[in-house]
Amino acid sequence: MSSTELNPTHGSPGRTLAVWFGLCVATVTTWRLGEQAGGAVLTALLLGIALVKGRLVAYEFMALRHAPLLWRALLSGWLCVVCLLIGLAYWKGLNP
Amino acid sequence: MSGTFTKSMARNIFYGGTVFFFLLFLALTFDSHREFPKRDNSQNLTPEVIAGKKIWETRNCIGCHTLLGEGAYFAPELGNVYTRRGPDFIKAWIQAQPTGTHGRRQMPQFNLSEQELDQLVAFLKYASEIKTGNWPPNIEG
Amino acid sequence: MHATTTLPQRRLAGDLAIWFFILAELLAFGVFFAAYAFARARHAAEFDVAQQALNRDAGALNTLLLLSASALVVRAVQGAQAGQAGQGRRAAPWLLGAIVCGLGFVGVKLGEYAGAFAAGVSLSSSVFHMFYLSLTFFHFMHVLLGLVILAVLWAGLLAGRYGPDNLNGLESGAAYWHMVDLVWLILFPLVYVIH
Amino acid sequence: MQYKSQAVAKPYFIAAIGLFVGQIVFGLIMGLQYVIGDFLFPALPFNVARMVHTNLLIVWLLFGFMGAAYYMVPEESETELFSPKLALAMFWIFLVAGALTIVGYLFVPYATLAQMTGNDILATMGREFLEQPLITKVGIVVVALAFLFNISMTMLRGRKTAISMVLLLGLWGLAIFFLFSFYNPHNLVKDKYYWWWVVHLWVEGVWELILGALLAFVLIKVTGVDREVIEKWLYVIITLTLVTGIIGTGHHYYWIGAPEYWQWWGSVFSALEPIPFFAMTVFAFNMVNRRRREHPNRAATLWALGTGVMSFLGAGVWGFLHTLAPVNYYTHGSQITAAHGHMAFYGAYVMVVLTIISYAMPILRGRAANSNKAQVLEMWSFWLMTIAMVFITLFLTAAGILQVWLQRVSTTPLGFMATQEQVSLFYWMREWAGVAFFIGLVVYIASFFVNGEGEGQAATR
Repeated sequence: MSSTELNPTHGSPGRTLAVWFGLCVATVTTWRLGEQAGGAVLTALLLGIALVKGRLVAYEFMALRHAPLLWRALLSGWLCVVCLLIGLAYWKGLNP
Repeated sequence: MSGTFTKSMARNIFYGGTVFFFLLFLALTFDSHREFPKRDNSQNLTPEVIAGKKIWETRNCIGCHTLLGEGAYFAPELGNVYTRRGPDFIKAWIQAQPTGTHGRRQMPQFNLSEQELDQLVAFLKYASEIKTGNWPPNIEG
Repeated sequence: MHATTTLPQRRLAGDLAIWFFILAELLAFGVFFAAYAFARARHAAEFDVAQQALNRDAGALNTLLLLSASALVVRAVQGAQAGQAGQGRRAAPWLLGAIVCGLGFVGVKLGEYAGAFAAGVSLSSSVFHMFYLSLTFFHFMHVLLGLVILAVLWAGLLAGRYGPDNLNGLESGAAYWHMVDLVWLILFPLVYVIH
Repeated sequence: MQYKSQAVAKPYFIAAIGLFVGQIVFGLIMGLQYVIGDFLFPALPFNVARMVHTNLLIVWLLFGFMGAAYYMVPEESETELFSPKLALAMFWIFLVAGALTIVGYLFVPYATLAQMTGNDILATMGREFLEQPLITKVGIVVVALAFLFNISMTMLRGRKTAISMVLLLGLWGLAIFFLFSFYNPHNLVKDKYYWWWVVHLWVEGVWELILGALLAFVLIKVTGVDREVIEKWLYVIITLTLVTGIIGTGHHYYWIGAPEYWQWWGSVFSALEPIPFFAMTVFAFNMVNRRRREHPNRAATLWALGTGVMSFLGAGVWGFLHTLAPVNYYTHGSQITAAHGHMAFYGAYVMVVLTIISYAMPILRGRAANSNKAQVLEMWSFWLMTIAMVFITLFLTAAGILQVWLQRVSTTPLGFMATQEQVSLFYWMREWAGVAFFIGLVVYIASFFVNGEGEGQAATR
């Protein structure tokens, strides 16, 4: 199976497996971190993990890695703005 | 922008998206119906109030006034007029119209009977007790 | 196939129309997420208490289910792209796997809802619960729609409709499903975890 | 004109313009009553004038939509209309019924009218925009059904294009949601909740499908851009419209006794409602820039572009200004609402009907386009009416901001009437802008009587 040559858009099964595994590890991490008491550092960490996970799904699963710049920017931009807004709101919650 | 862009896909998304969001709207409407009794003051929907609503409608009050903020913006908000003015003032006011003051906005004389006036006031009282999320911001409406 | 591994042609996988739809959905979710976050900032203590009552394990399990479904969808697309024209049906089992994972998500979520409703939680019980139910239910409906789409694609694969020369429908449906996954990846930490 | 039966559109368009004049006359009267309160009282109380003003608007837009459908559907379906006779019969029935209703409003006390027309059997009257007597409402349903039957049969017989499908869907939706006007529960909250299923789901739902279809049709004709291209963008835009607009109904549920979560749902989705309007503007300009031909009817192109811009401003921007619940808490039911209503209706629906009239009327009168002179006059009317409407909106917005400040935000709030006196300067300015609008309308009508022929061919070159 030389699907790498055949499938430039959707990557190889091996790569998909690796991405899936990484996402699962990140999810378990998020889940375990939820047991900790809250706080600015933890919130930033959790948002960071969500950002990385989101980017992985967008680039690898949605195949944006091979998409035109505009669409990569749109999706990355959405992720960044959403995470930034959430972070801002939580920071505001800490310092009312 | 590169990529495929087909009419059939755009059409399917239009129909699918419309059905999807309409179903969501129906689901929220269903939930609203379950919540209405807690907010809509329907326990006070007496025959008098119902008759008052009909008087409200058949005199086209909404053509000048607002009720809970909806209607024309020519005359004061009446959703909270019961709390603002009280029943006696409302009745006296309606009976005294039109004022005939030169240049002032005029309200027609509807020749309502004493009973009809009471019904209308009952309706306005009922409306004032609906839970509106604390709208209007103050008593002036 | 002109594309090579060294210099693949830049291409958006799926129909431009579905991408506009995805963008609109992402905007709606994004605004809702921000609304949640800013509402929480005003009622932080109340949110934290209510959040503790959520089943975080179920949320994590559902994340894993959605991620697995997404990976399986990717495998199905890869299979259809690699197969000879009309031989996409060999990729069908992957999609079936994704559907099973999606149904698992629905099952877990329904269990969560049953518990919440039994405890008397409703959209009007508190600001937090309004957001919890609104966001998860809005997403839940997307999962259901996504499952319908996956089922249609699965039938299409079985009928041999998709192959390297005809991927548009499959890729579009797949992109929609991944969007549902992507949104959950923000929703889960936001509503279940961060406090 | 490719099909003979398209000619039935002509009386519809003429009636639409005639009723439009009536609407504006009553608008001017009301504007004056805002500042000279007893003007024409008691002969014409404000509530009667307003009822005539808004009902005429709805009816003439419906005439415009129907005329547009009778013009477009045969051409799109590539077949004659199923029954031109039925179309003409419905025209006269609708016109006479509409005129009688207006006469009833003007010369019979409303309560008496209600009694005369069966309001005691089924009380539906006296609710904003739905003031029509029961028999008129039934008549509207009958006319709508006959019209939809005629149009649907025509489509079934011929080619089914995306544009005509979207148009038909919009028209069917219009008829179906109108049925909620017959539902008037005693419970005021439910009354208001479903009242919006007519009003909101019309103007921010199914009417926008009609708007999109009309605009797409005219754009295909005047730009020569591929139908395929225009139709798929049409689908994308109306998808965005309904995705945001259906749940966007929630922005009317904030303060009428509905559950409070509507403040969130309504705010989130209606915050996105400007997007489809923006897309429509971009779409219209894009198609005109990519045009493959120079259509001799430049006035129609101007109206089409104007629709894009003004609907975005009126419905999109002015809607967004007060759609978020925390803002709406203060602006609800103030002159801000009136400002938005005026520009949104003009920008979206008035202008799109004038677009299709501008495109179709010369053809119905036997020429591709009007003479240069007539077109110049028409374009003058475009600018006069549009700029006047911008000023009406700006003055009402100023009045609204001041009203909200004095009456609702201030720590020592003024009463309603005291506030009205404080803002009367803006009402005067609005009235003068209204006069300018009326002059624009007169110029518009004059453009139909300027020697339209003769130079018609010259303009093609």
